[in-house]
Amino acid sequence: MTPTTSMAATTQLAAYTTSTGEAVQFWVLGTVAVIGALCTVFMRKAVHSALCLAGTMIILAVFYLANGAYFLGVVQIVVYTGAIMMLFLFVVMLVGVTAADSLKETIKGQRWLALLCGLGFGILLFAGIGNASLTQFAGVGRANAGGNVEGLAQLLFTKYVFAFELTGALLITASVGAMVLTHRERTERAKTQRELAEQRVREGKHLPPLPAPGVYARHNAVDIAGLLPDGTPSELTVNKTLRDRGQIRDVSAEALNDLKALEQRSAARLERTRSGEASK
Amino acid sequence: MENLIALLVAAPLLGAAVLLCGGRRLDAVGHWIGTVLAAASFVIGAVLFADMLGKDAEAREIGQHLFSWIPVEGFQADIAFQLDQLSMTFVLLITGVGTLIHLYSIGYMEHDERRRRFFGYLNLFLAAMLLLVLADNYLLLYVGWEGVGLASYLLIGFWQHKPSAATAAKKAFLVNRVGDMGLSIAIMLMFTTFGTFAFGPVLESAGETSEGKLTAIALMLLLAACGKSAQVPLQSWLGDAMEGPTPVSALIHAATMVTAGVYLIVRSADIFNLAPDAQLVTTVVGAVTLLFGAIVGCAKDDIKKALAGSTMSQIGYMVLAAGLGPIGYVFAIMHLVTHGFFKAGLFLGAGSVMHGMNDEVDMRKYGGLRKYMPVTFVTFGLGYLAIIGFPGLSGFFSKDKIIEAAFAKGGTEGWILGGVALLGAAITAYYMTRVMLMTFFGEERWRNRATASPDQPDVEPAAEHQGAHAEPHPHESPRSMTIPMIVLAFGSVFAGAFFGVGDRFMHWLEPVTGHEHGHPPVSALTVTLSTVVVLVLGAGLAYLHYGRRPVPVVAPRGSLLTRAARRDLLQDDFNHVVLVRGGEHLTRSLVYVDHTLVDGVVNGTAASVGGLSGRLRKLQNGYARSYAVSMFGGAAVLIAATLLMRAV
Amino acid sequence: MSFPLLTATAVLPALGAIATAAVPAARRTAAKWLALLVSLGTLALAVTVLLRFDPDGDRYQLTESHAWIADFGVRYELGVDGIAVALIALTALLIPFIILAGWHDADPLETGHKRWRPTQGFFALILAVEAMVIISFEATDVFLFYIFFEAMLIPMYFLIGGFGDRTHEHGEETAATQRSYAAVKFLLYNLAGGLIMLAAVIGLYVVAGNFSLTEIAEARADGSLDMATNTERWLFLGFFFAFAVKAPLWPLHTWLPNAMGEATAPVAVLITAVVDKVGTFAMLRFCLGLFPEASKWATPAILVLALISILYGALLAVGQRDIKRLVAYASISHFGFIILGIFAMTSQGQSGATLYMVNHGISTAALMLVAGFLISRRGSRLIADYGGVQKVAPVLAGTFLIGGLATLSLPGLAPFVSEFLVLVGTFARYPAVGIIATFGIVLAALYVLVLYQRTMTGPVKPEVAKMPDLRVRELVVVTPLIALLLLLGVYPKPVTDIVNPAVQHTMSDVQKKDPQPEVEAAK
Amino acid sequence: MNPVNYLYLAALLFTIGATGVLIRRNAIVLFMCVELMLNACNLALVTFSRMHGNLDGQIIAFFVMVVAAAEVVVGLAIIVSLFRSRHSASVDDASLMKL
Repeated sequence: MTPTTSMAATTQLAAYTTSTGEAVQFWVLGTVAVIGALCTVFMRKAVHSALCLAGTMIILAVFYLANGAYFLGVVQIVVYTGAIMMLFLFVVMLVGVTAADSLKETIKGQRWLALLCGLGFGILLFAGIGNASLTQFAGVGRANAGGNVEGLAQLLFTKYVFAFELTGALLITASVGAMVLTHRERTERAKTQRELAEQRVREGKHLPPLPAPGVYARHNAVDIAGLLPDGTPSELTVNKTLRDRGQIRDVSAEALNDLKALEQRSAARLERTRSGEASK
Repeated sequence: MENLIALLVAAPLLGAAVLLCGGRRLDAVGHWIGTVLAAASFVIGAVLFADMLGKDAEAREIGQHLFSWIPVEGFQADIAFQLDQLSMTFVLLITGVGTLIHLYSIGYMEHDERRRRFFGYLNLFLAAMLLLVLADNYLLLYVGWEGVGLASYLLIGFWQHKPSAATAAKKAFLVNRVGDMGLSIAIMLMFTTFGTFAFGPVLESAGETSEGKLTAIALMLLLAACGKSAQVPLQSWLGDAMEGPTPVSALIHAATMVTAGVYLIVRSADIFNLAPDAQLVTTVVGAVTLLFGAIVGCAKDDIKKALAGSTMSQIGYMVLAAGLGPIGYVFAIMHLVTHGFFKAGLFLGAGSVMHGMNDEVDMRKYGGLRKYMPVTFVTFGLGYLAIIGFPGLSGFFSKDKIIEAAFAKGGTEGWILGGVALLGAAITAYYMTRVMLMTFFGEERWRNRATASPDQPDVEPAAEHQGAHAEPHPHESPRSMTIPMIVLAFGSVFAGAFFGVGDRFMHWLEPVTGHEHGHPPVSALTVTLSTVVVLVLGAGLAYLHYGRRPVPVVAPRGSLLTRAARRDLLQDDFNHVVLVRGGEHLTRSLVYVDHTLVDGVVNGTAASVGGLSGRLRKLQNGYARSYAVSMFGGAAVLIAATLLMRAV
Repeated sequence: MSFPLLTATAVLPALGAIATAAVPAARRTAAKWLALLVSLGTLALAVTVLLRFDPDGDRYQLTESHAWIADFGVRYELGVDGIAVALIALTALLIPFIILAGWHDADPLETGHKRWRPTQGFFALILAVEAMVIISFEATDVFLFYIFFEAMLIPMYFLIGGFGDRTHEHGEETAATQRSYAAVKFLLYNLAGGLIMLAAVIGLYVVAGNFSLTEIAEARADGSLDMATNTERWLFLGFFFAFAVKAPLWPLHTWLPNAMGEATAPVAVLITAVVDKVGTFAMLRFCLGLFPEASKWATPAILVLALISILYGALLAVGQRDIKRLVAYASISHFGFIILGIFAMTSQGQSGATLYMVNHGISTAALMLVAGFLISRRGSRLIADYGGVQKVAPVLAGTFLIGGLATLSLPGLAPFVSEFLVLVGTFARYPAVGIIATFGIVLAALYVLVLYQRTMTGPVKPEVAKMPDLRVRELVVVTPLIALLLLLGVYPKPVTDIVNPAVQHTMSDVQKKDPQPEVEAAK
Repeated sequence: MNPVNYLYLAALLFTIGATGVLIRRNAIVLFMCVELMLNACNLALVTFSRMHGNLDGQIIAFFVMVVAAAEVVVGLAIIVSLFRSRHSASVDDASLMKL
């Protein structure tokens, strides 16, 4: 939006009630935000939750802007939906996109307690806000007079400078901590191929290398277990990560069905040719 | 002169300290140190006595204040001595007899490897006893009182390897403690009544308080006296006390310590005089014990126990006399002194006999010893005559006076008491004659038999050197033993006459105790004559029983009374059943209560707490989410609370 | 400001404890000597306190006062009156003997499976206890007192739970379990008392606004601070409960027999002769000093409890089969006497009680330490395992007997003076109570003589036939104690002179006058 | 419209997020819900700043974001290592805290 309109918006915001435009915006986007939040909670797959959350955040960013917090609005979009949600998605990929955890509750009574608490909490909050005498709205117009970013900077580097520095330190520490947590120290050097072979011999199982995935040209995807001679699938042929995620597609039965269908078709064709000869 | 009084106590105390701390290096000379110091104490006593005789009757009381003992607000106890005629009498008796018995013990304990300690204990006893009679206030007297108790405990249990001795010692101390309780309560009463417990102030201002209080004090003092002087009902320890070496029996349980009760009563005369009820009780106690002891004495076959019974009954005489008030005090003390002589002599004689008979104490296994140990026989015989009150000997004078005084009490009680005293005289004559005959006359029942009798498994170490299990060879004791016996025999013959003729003793003691002549309903002569008659009767009866017919070596079953008397008239059985058994049950049940109830409550609490926490632990299921629920709920509650706050 | 003598007296052992603990494990003996020297130094300081103290001077002397926690008016306030001086002297006197008596108690076990016995720790803990006891005798600030009153439990806990007798009739494992049971019991009992007291301390602060004993007492005296009757009573009960557990008073006593039974003899002495004295001392200084009215209100009940303690403890002592537990129950009986004297509210009673604390410390030390030597020789605490000891070890038996006679308060020995004072003081105000208490002396004779007879006399048991007599070290421990018992028995004036004025102050705290004799006898 | 509605919205979102935290087992989703709660707070803060007419509220919100970022970084790292060790992202599997 252009500076002029923004200035106009600020002047408006100083008012006691808001413009109808903002009202409309609030009701529409607010609804969406709530729905997004609910989806975040109730989607079975983490990816979906993440996407819904991202949506909610973007809406919140808009609300920030509407409340005259331009800087925060931008930061919300850039940092949250940009950086943090991406981080989430990375992890989700790592842990498994399709890995859907069942919503079936294991702890006895947990869900009811949770809903009860949530309900009560919400009601209480609403009651609290209702009780609070929040008639007076100064509006951030005067505060933003020198520009919102400048105003924030003003405070940030004077009043809150220590807190600011501390958060900086916090961030550094956090990132270092994250590295420490995720970094795995390789204690011994990587085994050479010879050593691996000798180990296999010593262990005595899988003397040959693990079987390659896929037995039919149609199914050579990494997530399809190869079939053993008797037609049973061998999970060994699937990448370990996929196995851990439980993302294995079993096609053994499918293959047999294809075979059966093929035979039927050939049998039918023979039938037709035979009948054709007979009609001659 | 005053400063010598402390030395009187200090000498034997020093001896005790040296001998007990000195260690084995003193074993060689220990007994001499003890004897010399005892003698030194006697000499000092004699010097003081001479000095006292030099003054006129009223000025004879002297005192010495050493230092303030327990100075506390409103409570003043001093270490201070008072020496008047009464104390002096005791000092001479104690140190005199004491020295003799030290001398005797040198021979008697010759073969005991712990002789040094024995003399240490003897000196300790002397010191405590002197402290008792020299103290100028009741609290210090209490110290001496318990001190002699300790000494007698140590000496009774001297042969501690004999369980019987250890038990007897413990019993003596405990029974005495009961008496001591009386003494301490009496002292407390004095403190609350008079604000002090020094003899002077208390006795002077005795008249200013109510008779009830005085009676209470007097009865408490009497209780103490009963404990120390083995009067009914606290007499049971004296018989067992004979477990101690014989010199101990002679010194402590015949001559000196057991008479402390009499001293206490006479010393507190002013209180008793104002408490007639207490006096009556005292006389009754005396009379009862007098008969009790005499009866017990008749039945015992153990020579020392027989003598113990007689001691009991003689002290009964003294207490009776003391209970009679001013008409009796002097005679109580006089009998006490004479009794000190002849009873000590008798015990030493008995000891000498045992010494010669491999420590056999059963008179039924004696007999005809007079020609084997003549000196013992003569001295013992003189003591015998003295104690039965043979006219002219010391026992005669003192006992006769007491009987007179008893009659002089007047009224029916006068008659009763007098009668009891006479009866006692008769019984005394009976059992003493019995002892005499069984021991020194009749056929020699100790021939052709070993002495180690089953009821006396372990014999005194003093005898171990001579073949304890062979037939005994009765022999006269060494000179160190006979000399004291001879001296005491002299005392028991002449002391009475010396005191009695011209009422010398009475005039000597009067300033302290006061004296008034009683007026017996019958003439003194009648009393005397009847006394002589009853003693002849008693002695004659005994001669019929034990002189004419032979004495069986094994005691016959005897009549009910005899059997009861052998068992100290069932007093011990009573104690055993009521006190010992009851006490055991009480303590055992209390231990149980302490363990189950008192402790159980505590442990129960602990257990319940443990169980509760065990249940609560299940809330900690380890699921982060359920913790989160509680957090969330908590937050909700907080909000509710704040809202309510604002609402209110 | 002059040299802080009181602080020094408390700090020296504390530093000594640290130093002792720091001695390397190899230099065991060095640690022992260090601890001994420190305790002797403390004794020297305590004697200096004794000399610098002027009995007829102010009530609290050698005072030190520094702001500590200004917000709550907590001050570091020290000061001693006669009673405190006497008890400090007692503590400083006993500790060297305790250390010397326990010289080998913490050596590594050469028998059985090796259990690590931190010798240094043992002696360091003893010194730590000494420091805390001394400072709680000195503290005139309630909060300061409370802290050390509680902190004392920590080293005591380890002393009880960590170091038992070398040999135990039931073997090492049972011994360990019983020890830890006793230690935990001790800790829980005293913690419970302490927590209730903490509540009372806070309540006191809420009411009075500061913790200074002197200030509160003055404020109460001049009426500027008046508590509601109920408040005062509750606070009093809070304080008294803690002290009654420590003392210990029936029915809060059951921790003592376990603790004394399982701990080594020196530690048992430390418990009963030193640490428990803090309880009775605190009754005098805090209960009577801060809540005089409530004290008077509670007196009847407390007297009854004290009576029960006297007779009950004595009777149970008779019933014991274990030497140490017997001494423990005897101590319970004696603490009954002390409390009786304190709450009789007479000069004689309270002087007697204070004197009793000192004498009981010495006599119990003598008896218990000799008992410990005896036990260490035979390796059993059961009375039945002994017999005829006096034949083989006469000196041991003799000292044991003297200790026993002191315990039954034989005249001529120190405890008699105090016991009689207590009895007289009680009798003067409550004759019935006095008479009942007198039965205690008979029972005392009973349990002491029974113990002596069963252990020392009679035929010699084969197990004790080879028993050696007291060694030099043991004689060095016992002889001075016995000498002291005799000395104080004949000439207690030095102690009474110090104690009397302080007692008069306490009497004025509770505004009680001695009952006057009905007849003013001619002095 | 009264801007207070923003606060109601924030409260609603916060509650939803909290409930999510309680219901979901997947650590990642859990985290997302936490983020949702934080955002709700931010919204409230921004509204407050508008209410009071100064920027302090926004500053706080800013700090919240920073802290949230840090928290997410660490938290996700934890999740990853957790997944490595137990091949599952369920918080219930990490229940060794019991007893």
